[in-house]
Amino acid sequence: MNDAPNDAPNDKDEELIVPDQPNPLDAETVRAIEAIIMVAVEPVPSELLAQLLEQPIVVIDRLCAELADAYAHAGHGFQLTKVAGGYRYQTHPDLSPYVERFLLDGQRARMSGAALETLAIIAYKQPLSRAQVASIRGVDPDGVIRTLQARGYVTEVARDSGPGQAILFGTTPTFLEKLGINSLADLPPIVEFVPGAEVVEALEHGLRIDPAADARG
Amino acid sequence: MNDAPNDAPNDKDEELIVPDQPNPLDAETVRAIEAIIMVAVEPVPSELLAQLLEQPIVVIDRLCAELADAYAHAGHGFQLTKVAGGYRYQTHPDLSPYVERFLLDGQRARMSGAALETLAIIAYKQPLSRAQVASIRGVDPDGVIRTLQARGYVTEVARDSGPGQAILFGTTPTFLEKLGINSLADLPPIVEFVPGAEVVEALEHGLRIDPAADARG
Amino acid sequence: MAVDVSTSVYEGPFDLLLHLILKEQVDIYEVSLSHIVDAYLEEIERLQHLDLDLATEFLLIASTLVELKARRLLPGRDDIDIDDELALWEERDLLLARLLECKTFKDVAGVFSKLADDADHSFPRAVGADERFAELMPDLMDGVTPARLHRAYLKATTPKPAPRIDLFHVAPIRASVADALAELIDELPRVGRMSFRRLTSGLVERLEVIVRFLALLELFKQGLVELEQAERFGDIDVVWTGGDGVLDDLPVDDYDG
Repeated sequence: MNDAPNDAPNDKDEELIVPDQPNPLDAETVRAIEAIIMVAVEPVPSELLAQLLEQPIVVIDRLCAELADAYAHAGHGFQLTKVAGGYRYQTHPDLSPYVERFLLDGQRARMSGAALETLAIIAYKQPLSRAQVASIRGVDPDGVIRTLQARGYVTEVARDSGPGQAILFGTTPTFLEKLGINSLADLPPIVEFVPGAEVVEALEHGLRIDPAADARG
Repeated sequence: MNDAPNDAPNDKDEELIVPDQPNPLDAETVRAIEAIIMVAVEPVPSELLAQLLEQPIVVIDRLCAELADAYAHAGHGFQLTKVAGGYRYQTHPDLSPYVERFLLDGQRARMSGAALETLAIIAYKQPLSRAQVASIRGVDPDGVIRTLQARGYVTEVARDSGPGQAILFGTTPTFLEKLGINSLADLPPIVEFVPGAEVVEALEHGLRIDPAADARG
Repeated sequence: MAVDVSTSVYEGPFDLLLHLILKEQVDIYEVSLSHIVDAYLEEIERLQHLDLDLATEFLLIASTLVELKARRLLPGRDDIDIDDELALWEERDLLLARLLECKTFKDVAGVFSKLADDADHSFPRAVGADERFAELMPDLMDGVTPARLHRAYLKATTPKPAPRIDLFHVAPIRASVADALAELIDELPRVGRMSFRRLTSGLVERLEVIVRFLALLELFKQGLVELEQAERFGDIDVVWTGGDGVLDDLPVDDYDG
């Protein structure tokens, strides 16, 4: 239990979190745990934290338990909980009415163009990795994929067999249901573009006389 | 400043966060702010929080500022920041090595010099057309603008009222997020960058028409 | 005169000009263009490959310098019209203003770079609510149909056009369009019909293809060829319709706006 923040003067910031662990390594580890869990979409298993932070699993579990206690003691609106074998932040149950109000009123309900394109690429090309989506869209799709994943439209379906074992994404049954189709075969078929289109287009664009050129005269 | 957790016994959890605000309404509001921002996928504007929590915007902004201070003071691995007009949780910058290790593809693409310069022009001069960008950079900005558009940093904000109705570009909230700033007002004033007299003089010298130049040859 | 420009500095024509004027203390009226060209060629050599963008930007700045220099070298400068003199000053002031503006935003870009680098060290939480709130999550797919998804896929996968090369850049090699015209006029009447792809198959540089295309458009404008495209994005067929007569002195439009 961490109800000791009053015992010692707080000359070190970290001590407020783990006051009985003056070891600075732990302070760094605790802060790294907080950072990693903060950005994780799925609960982060102790084993993964242990591996990333090069600490024994028991240390990770102890630090997470202390952290959870510290949050509870400080009365934060969020909790650190262990679910499905991993740690994650979630909102305190007594604040659910506010969260519900936010989810109902506060969120933009429209799918962005970027999200729709990413979803389309995953739907037609699955299974594929983030990097593959990026190479098609030319943009880092990380945030978008996370959103789509959070909504349950796409999910991790496999791991790449190559080095690095990249996560491969695919669409979910929820996605089919929302789209009102039975299977991916019901999507309009794709006719691959022949290369050359962009050359023609570039040439056509290149022949437009830019007003900027006029300004030089 | 929130360095007062040692001053009073913590019979109320919330007091650790806002010790100088014993108003329980504020404690509840603060906890609700934490919960809402925790489930948001993009920065939450003060106005929205104010509306959902039925508090004046100034109160929300004050509480968020205090909360951010409290997190910083406690040395957490995460921060509460105001970016692109809203509040969000983000990881503390000094933990980026751990977070990047976790996210694997966490490294962001760096922008080229051309992209940064074009972005700078658009940020300060918006709304403006391609031709106007070209006249400043002296280079056709088409490819660069398209890249910036694809990344979501700039967008078409209007059409020129003149003949041709050129597309006018401006920056997006994503741009503000990319730079980690709250609004365009946070950018340094452009006058600070206007070259000094010696540069002007050097340029003038280089471009002079004065026949005296002949004498130097 | 040694022009020692690194690639990161060598971004655009104004960069070069700024560099020349500020770093090398160069009076552009004294600059030997051949020196600049030599320095440029050395730079290209060092880069190991020809970057078309750099090349065109260089041509642009070189032509600007030639233009300014030419004004100095014009015969009868003593009789120069006061209006011309004023125009020259005006042009020079305009150039100065643009250089100052260019430098300003170059410096601002440095600040942006720093801000972005700092911001890149923090990662935002964008996780959303947990499953307890699943039924309250807005249905993002509301209004998304298979057809919309299909369109989005096509939009995402349609090759993005290569960076545009417009006449702003091509202008300095205007003479080549006339050359290309001459070649086409020699070749097309003999073959009658040929695809644009084949017509340009022997060309290595993108610029050459573009110049060919310009020449072809010129012929089209003159009513000497027909262009046919059987399908969207398909090959363009070029058909000679100009007869067998020898064509001399075909008027070529001045592309410089």
